[in-house]
Amino acid sequence: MLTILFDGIAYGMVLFVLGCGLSVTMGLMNFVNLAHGAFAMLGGYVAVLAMQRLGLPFLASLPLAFLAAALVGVVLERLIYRPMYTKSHLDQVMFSIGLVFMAVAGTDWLMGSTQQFIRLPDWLQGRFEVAGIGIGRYRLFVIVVCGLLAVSLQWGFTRTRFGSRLRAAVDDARVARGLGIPVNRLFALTFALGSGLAGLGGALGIELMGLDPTFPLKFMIYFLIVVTVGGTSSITGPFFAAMLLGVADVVGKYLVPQVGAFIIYALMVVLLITRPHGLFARARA
Amino acid sequence: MTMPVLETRVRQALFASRRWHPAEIVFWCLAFAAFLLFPRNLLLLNEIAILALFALSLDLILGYAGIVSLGHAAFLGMGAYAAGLLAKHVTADPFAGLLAGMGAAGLLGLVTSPLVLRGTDLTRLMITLGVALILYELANSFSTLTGGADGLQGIMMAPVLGLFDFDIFGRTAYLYSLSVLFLLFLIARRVVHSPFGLSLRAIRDNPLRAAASGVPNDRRLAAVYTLAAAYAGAAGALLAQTTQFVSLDVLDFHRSADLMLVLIIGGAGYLYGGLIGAIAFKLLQDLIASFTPQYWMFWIGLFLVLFVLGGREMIHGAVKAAAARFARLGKGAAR
Amino acid sequence: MSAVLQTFDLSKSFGGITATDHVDFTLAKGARHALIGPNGAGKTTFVNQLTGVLRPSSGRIELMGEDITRLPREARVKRGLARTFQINQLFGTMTPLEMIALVTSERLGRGSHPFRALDRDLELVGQTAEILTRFRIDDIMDRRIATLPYGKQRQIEIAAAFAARPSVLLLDEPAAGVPEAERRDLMQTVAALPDDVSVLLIEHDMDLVFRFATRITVLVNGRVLAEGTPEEMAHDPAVRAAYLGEGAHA
Amino acid sequence: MTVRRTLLGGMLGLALAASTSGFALAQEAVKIGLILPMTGPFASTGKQIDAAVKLFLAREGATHGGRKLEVILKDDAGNADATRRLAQELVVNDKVSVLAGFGLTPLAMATAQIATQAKVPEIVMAAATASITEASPYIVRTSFTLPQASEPMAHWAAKNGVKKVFTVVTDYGPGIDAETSFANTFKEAGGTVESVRIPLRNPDFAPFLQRVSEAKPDALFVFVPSGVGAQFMKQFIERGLDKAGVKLIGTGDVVDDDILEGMGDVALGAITTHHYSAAHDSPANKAFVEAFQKANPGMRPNFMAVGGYDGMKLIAKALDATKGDASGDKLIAAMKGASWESVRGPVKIDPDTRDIIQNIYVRKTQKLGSELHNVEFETIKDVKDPVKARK
Repeated sequence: MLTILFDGIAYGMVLFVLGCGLSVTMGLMNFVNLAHGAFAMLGGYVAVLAMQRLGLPFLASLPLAFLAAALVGVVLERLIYRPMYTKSHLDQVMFSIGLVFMAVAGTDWLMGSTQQFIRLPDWLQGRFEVAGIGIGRYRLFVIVVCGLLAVSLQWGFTRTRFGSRLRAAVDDARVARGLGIPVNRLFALTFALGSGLAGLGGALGIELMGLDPTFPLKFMIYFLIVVTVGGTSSITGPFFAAMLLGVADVVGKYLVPQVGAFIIYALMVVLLITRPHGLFARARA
Repeated sequence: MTMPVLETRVRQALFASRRWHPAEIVFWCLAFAAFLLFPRNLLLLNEIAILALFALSLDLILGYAGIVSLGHAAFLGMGAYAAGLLAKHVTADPFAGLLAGMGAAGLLGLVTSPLVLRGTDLTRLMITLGVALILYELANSFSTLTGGADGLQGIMMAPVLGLFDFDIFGRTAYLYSLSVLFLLFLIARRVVHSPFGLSLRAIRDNPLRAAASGVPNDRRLAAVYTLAAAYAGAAGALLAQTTQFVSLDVLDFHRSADLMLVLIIGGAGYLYGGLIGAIAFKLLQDLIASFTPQYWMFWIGLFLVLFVLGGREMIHGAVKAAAARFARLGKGAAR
Repeated sequence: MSAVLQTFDLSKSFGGITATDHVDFTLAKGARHALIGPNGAGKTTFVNQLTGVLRPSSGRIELMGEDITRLPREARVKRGLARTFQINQLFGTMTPLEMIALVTSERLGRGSHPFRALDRDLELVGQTAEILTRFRIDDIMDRRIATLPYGKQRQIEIAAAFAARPSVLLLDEPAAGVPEAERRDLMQTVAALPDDVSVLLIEHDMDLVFRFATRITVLVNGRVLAEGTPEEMAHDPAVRAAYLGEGAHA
Repeated sequence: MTVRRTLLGGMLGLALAASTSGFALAQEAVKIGLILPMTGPFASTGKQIDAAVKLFLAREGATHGGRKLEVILKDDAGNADATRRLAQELVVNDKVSVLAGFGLTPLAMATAQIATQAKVPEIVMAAATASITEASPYIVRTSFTLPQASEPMAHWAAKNGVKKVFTVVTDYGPGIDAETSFANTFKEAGGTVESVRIPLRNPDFAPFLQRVSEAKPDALFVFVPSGVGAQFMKQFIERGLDKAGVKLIGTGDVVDDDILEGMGDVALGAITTHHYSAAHDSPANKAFVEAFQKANPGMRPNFMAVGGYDGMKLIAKALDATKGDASGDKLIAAMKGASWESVRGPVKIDPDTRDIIQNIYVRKTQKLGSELHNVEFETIKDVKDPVKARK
């Protein structure tokens, strides 16, 4: 039972890294970027290519996945995302679905439609037991990496100048601009960071969720659940939402596999009805 | 201005918005003429008519009441399965199936309407999506009833009105679907120009003021959500009857997403948006798919991106100019 | 003079902040009553409770003797309580004609009718036309509201509230943001409201308040500081200290 | 003068066409409507079959029974409504003589009615639910049926000391098919079975594998759509189930040749039963695999490709037999009982069920040189679809 809890946490951690970038960009720019998964996929493919073609070790390919996704994120933000900020939510949804379609078909064309795989280094394979709890090495690795990320993100968000400016801009971009905060640059940076995190999550998630060109479509729903349930104004909200979903999904499927498919959707609907502004949202006028 | 004069002007102004525009008449004439003009493409036309009805349904809630939805496929699927099961187990009459589809989907709409009354756009998108996903899983789980992933097999339809059998060329199918679309369109057209329709627009424009003007927002939204659900159910029923088959795909996410695209392409809030969008979407899909079967998704995506980035104004501008020319022509002919 | 609108011990707090603090208030029939107070005194919060936008934490609201504390917004409108908003709340895509027609159709109970054509409804047409003339917006009735100048929009805001034929009309800063040139028009509109409508005016503009009101309530920190005729209020030392003293009107 | 001659020639031609249909038929190509998922989650199926069909035309020529084969490829993206409409359009507008392809069961089912109505043979090249061929008398299958592949697995397991099996299948038609046929056969052979089903959209297998791990079975029987097989295998190893002595068994879908190489060593040792492996040891297959890889660098032919190749072979054989007459009833009659030496071994179309009779091989995933392959080590000859055989 504890093993399954552990599995769920690892799964939730990956969901968090994948989704938290989306929640920040959504909170900051009020932009519904359904194409977030495409950045995650990009990171995943970069990691796969780095390992297969360049022969890089797994650990070296992770930062590469982050950088590649962040770079593409910043370029796209400059070029095509910026004009979208002022448009309606619906336009943004359409726009980003269009991007997803292009990413899916483009990846299919470039990389083929098959599943991609990576080979983990030996020290990350297999499992060991502690007090009767089976612990997968890779899952432990994921928990440690994502845990550190979450802590440093939370620290960066609450303790640094960048973080306080970011929070100010999320609260009210106009006022922040008036205070001399370079909101546009902040947008670009945040977008890059969010995309990069997605890329990293994509690379980390290959082992747990697989990777093929339909990735952005398949997991769009999961990211969105994390964001809508977690709210868009903090790091802790999406974190707990991702944990909750990860654990509920895994434990639920373990205990009652018959209704496994319904659990997260039902959970999402219930949460949204009872807390329409997210689990940890501050009351807004 | 004296009162009687003003009253007349008020009446005229109110009448103007619901008057039949010549371009509308041309549109429907063309739709029916397509039966003779494109005898090789009746199946595609049938799909367009069904998608148009489905889009009309979304337009009722999105364009007129401002409710966004990423789960409209739930109602399409409900209608399709209800009509399919009725035909398989009870009666093969098409109209009975149509009513069953509308009824079942409408009921689902009524039951789920409280869920979409609250929250922001984003919450609504997610909740509708969640409902559709749950329905999808339910349909998959109850495979003894629905056929699960194999689809609902063995639907045999009786002839429409006892006269017109569903043929392999899609002749009956297209005329049947188009007639249902036209009829439901007429009803929708009346509804949006009624006091009820006006109150929906009021809620969409400004819910705060609508309530302060005496509009019971929640009840009206629930009513139109139910109506739209029934419309989507009708589209589902038509789909089940004309293809004599229902697959889980009717409940899939991409149905809802495509539908949004259709309405965005055509423009929401004037009833014809869904119809025009459906035509454009299907033709585009068909065209691109015949060029590059593998990668049509890419081109659709590119089209969408460009469309939102700035192409829409161009296209809608062109449509408006064309409509204006039609109007002038129409008036010229009338004189 | 009988009361049309009364609150009893009305309170509202957000978290730790008390925005409305045990307010007992009475609006008399046919009154021209002004509610004034410095920024943040809780005027708008008070109005929002009266109209049902906010639910009071405790206390009671009565409209013509009926307890309406828990009624939804639209039900209060049906019972004769209409309002305007501090910031225009209009139907941007509609024409003034459509907006007035909407309010009229709701008042006549037509709103849930899905098939009737608006122009065939002579009662609706007549009453809509009457409002359009009364508020002198008949010349612009065909234009999209969003494209009209601000002063006109302000007029429509009042016209739309009045079209509900209220017995109590709450005007929340009707002159706010209206340029000087269009102000006179607006003043006339307010002054010309029929006598059988009881009016509660929430306003910053002291000119308007003293020209219009026969009775004034001063709200400070969510509490009623004083109430009386304009004359009394102008000379009340507490009011002067707390409010007027701060330098006329901000 | 010239005008008159051409006119005369034309009339003569018409007259000839009317009298001897053979002449006109030779002029006209036989159109084959190939409907495949070329996009969407099942695109890999479409690509394999498409490549195989092209390879067939290149290797064995496009003219059979005196008539040229013309393939019209359509993409249904795995969407049943689209399949049905495309089939209908192909029949009505393009006047195809044969419909082929069908990557998934619902796609094949959706088209059954059209095949019956239009009397056009429907060649199922991939979909594997047993009941498909019963949906229309015009359906012929060149792939396999799931019970056909999974029952031999149950026999093999029972014979080789496996007492307790845990089955894990994806919760949709083919998965349930595989589960029931395996479980029933294995129970009859005296074993015990526990089962769990995985939802279609499921990213993480941890909860299901954990149940397996706690049940401590001798073997785990798995059926998942071929795309997610690798994921499953990895987590199987990660959870240490292999070390706990649980054998991984299943139908060949989970160790699909198309993705086997990418799975890596986690696939090693899996025991599967299937009708085709790219490593099948025969000269014909070697040549086939070589030609396939030459035409499609980086791809390895899998069982989908063989289904597509043999589907074309069947059409060609039928046309040979009818001497170019492509009317549906004649083709179907010619297809019934047809047999040939496929690259997978000898195959025959069962004249009663129109389903394929073929050898099923028991294979073990091993390294051949540097590449992973499913190496066949036992052959069960001439297996009919057991579900229909029992009827």
